[in-house]
Amino acid sequence: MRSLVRKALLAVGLPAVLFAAWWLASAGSTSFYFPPLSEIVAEFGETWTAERWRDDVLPSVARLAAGYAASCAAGVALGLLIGRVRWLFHATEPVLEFARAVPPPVLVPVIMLFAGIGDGMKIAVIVSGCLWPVLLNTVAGVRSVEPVQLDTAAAYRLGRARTLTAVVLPGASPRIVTGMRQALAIGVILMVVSEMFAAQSGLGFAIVQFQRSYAIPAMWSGILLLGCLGAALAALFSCADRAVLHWYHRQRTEEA
Amino acid sequence: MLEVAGIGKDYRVDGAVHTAIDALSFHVAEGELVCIVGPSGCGKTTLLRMCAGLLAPTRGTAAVDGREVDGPPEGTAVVFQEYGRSLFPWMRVGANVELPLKRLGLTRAERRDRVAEALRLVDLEGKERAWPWQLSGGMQQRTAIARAVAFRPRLLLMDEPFAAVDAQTRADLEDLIRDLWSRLGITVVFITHDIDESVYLGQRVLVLSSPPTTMRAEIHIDLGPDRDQLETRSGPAFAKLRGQVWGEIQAAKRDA
Amino acid sequence: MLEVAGIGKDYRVDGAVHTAIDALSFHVAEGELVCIVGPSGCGKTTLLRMCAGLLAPTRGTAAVDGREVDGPPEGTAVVFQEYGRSLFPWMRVGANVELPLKRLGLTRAERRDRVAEALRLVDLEGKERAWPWQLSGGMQQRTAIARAVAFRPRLLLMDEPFAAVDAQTRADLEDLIRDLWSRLGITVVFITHDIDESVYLGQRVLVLSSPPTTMRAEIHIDLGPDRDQLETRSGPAFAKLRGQVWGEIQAAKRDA
Amino acid sequence: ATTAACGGGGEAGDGGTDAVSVGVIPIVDVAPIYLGIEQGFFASRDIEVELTEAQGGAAIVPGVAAQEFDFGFSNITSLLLAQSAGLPVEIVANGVASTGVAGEDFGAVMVPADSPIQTPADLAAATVAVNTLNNIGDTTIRESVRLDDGDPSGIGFTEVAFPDMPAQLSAGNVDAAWAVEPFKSMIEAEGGRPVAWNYVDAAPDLTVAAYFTTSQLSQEDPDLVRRFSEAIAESLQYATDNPEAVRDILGTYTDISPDIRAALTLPAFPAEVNRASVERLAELGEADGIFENPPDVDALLP
Amino acid sequence: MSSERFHSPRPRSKGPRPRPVPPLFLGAAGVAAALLAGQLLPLTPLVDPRYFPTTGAVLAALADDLARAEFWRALGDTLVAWAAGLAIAVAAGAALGILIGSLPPVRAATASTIEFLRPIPSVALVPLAVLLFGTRLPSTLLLVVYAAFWQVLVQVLAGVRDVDPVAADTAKSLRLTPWQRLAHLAWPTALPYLMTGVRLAATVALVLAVTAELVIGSPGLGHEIAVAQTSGAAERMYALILVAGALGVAVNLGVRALEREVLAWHPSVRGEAR
Ligand SMILES: Nc1ncnc2c1ncn2[C@@H]1O[C@H](COP(=O)(O)OP(=O)(O)OP(=O)(O)O)[C@@H](O)[C@H]1O
Ligand SMILES: Nc1ncnc2c1ncn2[C@@H]1O[C@H](COP(=O)(O)OP(=O)(O)OP(=O)(O)O)[C@@H](O)[C@H]1O
Ligand SMILES: [Mg+2]
Ligand SMILES: [Mg+2]
Repeated sequence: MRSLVRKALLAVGLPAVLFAAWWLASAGSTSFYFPPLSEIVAEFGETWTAERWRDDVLPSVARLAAGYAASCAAGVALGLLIGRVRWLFHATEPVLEFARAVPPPVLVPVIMLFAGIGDGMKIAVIVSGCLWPVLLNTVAGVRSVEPVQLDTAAAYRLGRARTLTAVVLPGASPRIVTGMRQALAIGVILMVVSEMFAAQSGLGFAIVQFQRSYAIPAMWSGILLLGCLGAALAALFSCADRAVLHWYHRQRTEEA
Repeated sequence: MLEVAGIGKDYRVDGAVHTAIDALSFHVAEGELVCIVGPSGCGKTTLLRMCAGLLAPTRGTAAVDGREVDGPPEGTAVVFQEYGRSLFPWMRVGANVELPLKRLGLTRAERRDRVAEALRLVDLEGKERAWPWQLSGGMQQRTAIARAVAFRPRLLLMDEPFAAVDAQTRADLEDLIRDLWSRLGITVVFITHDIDESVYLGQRVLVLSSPPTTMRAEIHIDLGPDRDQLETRSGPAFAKLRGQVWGEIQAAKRDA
Repeated sequence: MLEVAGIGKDYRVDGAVHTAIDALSFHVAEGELVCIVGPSGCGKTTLLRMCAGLLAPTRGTAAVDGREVDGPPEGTAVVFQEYGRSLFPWMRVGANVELPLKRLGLTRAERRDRVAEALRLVDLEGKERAWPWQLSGGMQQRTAIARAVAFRPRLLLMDEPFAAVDAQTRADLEDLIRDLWSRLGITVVFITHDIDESVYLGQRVLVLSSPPTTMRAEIHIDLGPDRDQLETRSGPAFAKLRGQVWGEIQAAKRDA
Repeated sequence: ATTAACGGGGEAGDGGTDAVSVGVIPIVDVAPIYLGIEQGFFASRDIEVELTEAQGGAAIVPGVAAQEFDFGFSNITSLLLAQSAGLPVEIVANGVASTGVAGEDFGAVMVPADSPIQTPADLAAATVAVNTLNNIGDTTIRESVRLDDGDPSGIGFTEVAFPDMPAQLSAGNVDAAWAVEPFKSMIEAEGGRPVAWNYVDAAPDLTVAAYFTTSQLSQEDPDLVRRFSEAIAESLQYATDNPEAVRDILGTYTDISPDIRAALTLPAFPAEVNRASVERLAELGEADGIFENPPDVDALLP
Repeated sequence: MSSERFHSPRPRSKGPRPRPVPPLFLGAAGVAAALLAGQLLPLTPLVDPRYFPTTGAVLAALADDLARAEFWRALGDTLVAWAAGLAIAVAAGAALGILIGSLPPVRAATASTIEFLRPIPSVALVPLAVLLFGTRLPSTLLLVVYAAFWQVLVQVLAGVRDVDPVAADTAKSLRLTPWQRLAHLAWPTALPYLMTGVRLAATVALVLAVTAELVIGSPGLGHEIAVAQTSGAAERMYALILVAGALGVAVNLGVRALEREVLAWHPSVRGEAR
């Protein structure tokens, strides 16, 4: 109980301080692009109405969820394959590195050629960014699994599938989870980016619209919302992380 | 059963070639219990890993049942010197012991029985639900032994398996291994640095030289099939054999 | 020097409380060499970690030089049971041994000399540039010992430090420790499961009971300061003490 | 001979040349300023122009607001939006205008050859690509549909960047696309056809875009602003008189291929802002509810 | 550990085992396959060569570009923005990551703030960047650093957490100074994570450098891409993307070489070295 309270205090402490600092620093600001925080907060309530949540925020989050889930699944699957099969690793590396370096603003039109302009495209854009941290971390994790554990699996002839699921996957899981944590924030960013193209609604679309129509306080409120969304998702993620990797974390926090 | 012919291993160390094992040839018959002793760093672990199909020899071959070893042979169990690292930290003790059984086509109940029995044999009754890192060093080592025992291998390769347990437990485990061996007719290759142990356990003791390693001596232990911790060890035959092995090891170290 | 008073440790295991050590009290005088033996899993490592200030006791205290231990006391060196994991894999053997010397204000040359000497003492001359994973198990353990030796601690805590080396090397290392101890006047607490070793090395042997652990016996080893692997071990006094310790351990296990 | 004053800010150098930075979008519309620089219309007024090519208003308007740019190029609706949101911007010179002739304008709503859409009214239930939502494209298209007795409320506007329109149109992801040159020509080259001339429909001789600055600069340095306006006006006149020069200069700052350059429809470059058309755009925008507060056209216009 | 590990049981073969194909060759084969797919795909009805030109057409456009001085200047500008941004992001991310990661209270106190700031897209910051730094290099740098920094930070934070408990105890018992513990324990443990972070950040920095140039119009490859895009010059646009991609590949080669150097001890590298 005490520790829960402590955790909560720690979680809100710094944001509260920063928020207060921002509030004070921006109070009375006349800069068009840096309005007072009080104005942004007032705008927040007005902007993000129930209607907006239904029409913009939730569909965006749904796309984010779909794209994120797809990236994690694909990243882990590909990563296991590439990490275990050495020739495949060498053969695919340059091509993947190439694909990684293509910026979304030029990638999206290409994706639109293949995936149209609907939700499929937006999910594809999210995947195009979220995939990499998961993939890279999975490959790195697979390749750094404790050699004695691999030897154990080999000695008992666990077989490919079981070695993969019972040894390699859990062995690499701390890295995989790191990749997924990375991907979470990138997913939010790409959710916004995807809605800069061929969109009619969505959280990112709304923010871009505010920016274009010079509704600057509303734009800031959107950025705040993105931050809150990211922090909320990260909190959820941490819970999942603690549950899945409890053997990993407990070993490390037990007595320290 | 196990036929080692002119086997040797060179490691590349910073560009230079380090000959760990020069050439070794020996034969272990079906149902035999052979102990291997030798100075620290002479290549016992290397040899074991080559026999287990985990390491490719630089020259020569190991063959199990007449088939050259190029991967872990079926029905082999290995207890690694690095017992701590060979346990999977994401599995509880019970699951660690059970894992190799999963591909044997046993029912869940059979597996559970085997696990419980193996843990009982190594005096870890009721520790199924503990995590490996909640165990003491000796308990971890016994878990690794339990895993091999539960597997009921045809060929059991053990690398200093009792190094981390107290004297009394060690004696118990020695008797356990001899019992399993004589009851189930398995073939055992047992690496140890405890001379008394090698004499007490083995039908034959192979003494390795310092690197570049060759076979220094092969000592037949004619103590008969029935051995007893008190009687056998206190007999004059035991003392003589013990002295013989000790002499060889000292000579091996001196020659280095 | 080291004063342990009513120390005890409870571990929380899946919500339940597991009393590893009930209560232990003993004193180790300055310049004394004390061996601790006890059944596997009785809490030797736990005790050592509490004395080293790495683990907070649940009750009671350990004090070094009259100061209660709440972190590793200055001038202490620990050789861990998990020798393999206590070496830093990113440092070569030489760097691993040198690391603790870096804060002692020695010149580079002095450090190099100490490292070379320590490695020579454990028979690892010329292995400075090897990586830990290029060493055999016994060599890794000797590296960990060399690190402690090079540090020249006032208090040396060793947890089964010779478990992975062959008999001859073990004898040499025993003599090395006795030599360092008598020459430098350091205080040594030595955990072992080898009864002969405990009698040969120690001035006193503490025998622990099975968990919940208490002190089972405290045996004074009146073999005099000069000991010899052949003579001392073959004498009748040694055999008597040996039998005494053995009896206590057996009793400890039986009572469990 | 010119002595370059240090950039950023455009303070008048004493008796020297004013360095002026202008944020533009590298498209057909800004050809006159490139021509004007080439012809020395700015140099002769002691202005040295440095052009920065940005992708759109996201960078240009804040750039001007921060006085990183002295002048910027933007479409009228965007400027109305900025003005209504309280950003002190002022138009200083005309930029580009519709030719005012249906069938010969530089922007139109295009459909593929086999599209069932024949008239603007048919767009009422269609998906129409515009480069930016709630901007000049959709407000004028709605007007086209209204004029053709259609109901614009059912149009599904979708944001697609101009360069992606040909591909999206041919892929069938949108039913129609509001394209400007050179993309209009590209669609035509593939057999697409225009169905609505939204600029023409919105107002006669619609002013589409203009050069603007901040009120602050126009108050602090009215002389510079005046000289800049004159230079632009002269450049626009030159562009109007020399369409071939316009097509040529496109080759220097764009990658438009020579055959498209030769074929594309040039916009009109009148020297003056058509005030009535700006007011019309403001009305259209207000009707569509894109402004938070009604824009003040008087404050915006010079 | 094992140098030449047997993988799974292979069918037995007498005679020498086949020599492994060199990695470079495999990589080249992969690239060739991708280029070939790029050549063939537009010839199928799946995509229209006008919008997705064939490899041949793109390479021809690329050859044109390579002959132009402006192209090289643009490339140089992009590389400067990229390298400077990446250097700042990696240095700051690694330093802060190690610091925050090794101080549990600081870690707990900053976690929510980090998670709040991370998902804010760099592109949403464009107007602010322009406002603060104009359209020149610092603006691009701000966006690049903002995006790349988090990638490094998150990796390093996870890396520091990965410290082996026994190694941590060892360091404690040796009474290493806080600085030594950072340098000899936290840093090496986090290094494999950091390398992945660098690889992620390197491409993110490149992507952002190009994107920022594209949107803001500061000179560089991105600006060239924007010009090609707004002119409908698909071949040239893809040629420039090819260049960006090739930069990514080159960056990766560099990071791999660095990895082989600094991670020589790590299982992922040491297994390969031999
Ligand atoms: N991966 C490796 N790279 C280079 N050298 C190695 C490697 N593994 C082992 N060696 C060397 O090979 C020799 C034999 O090692 P091995 O582990 O087989 O010894 P061992 O007989 O098991 O010793 P111990 O009893 O100490 O465990 C040693 O000198 C060691 O340094
Ligand atoms: N982190 C932990 N969590 C829960 N229980 C633990 C933990 N560490 C140790 N134990 C338990 O405490 C007891 C004592 O463990 P300890 O490692 O001290 O034994 P030990 O005397 O060193 O044994 P060994 O000779 O086998 O190394 C054991 O029963 C063990 O299961
Ligand atoms: Mg070994
Ligand atoms: Mg222990």
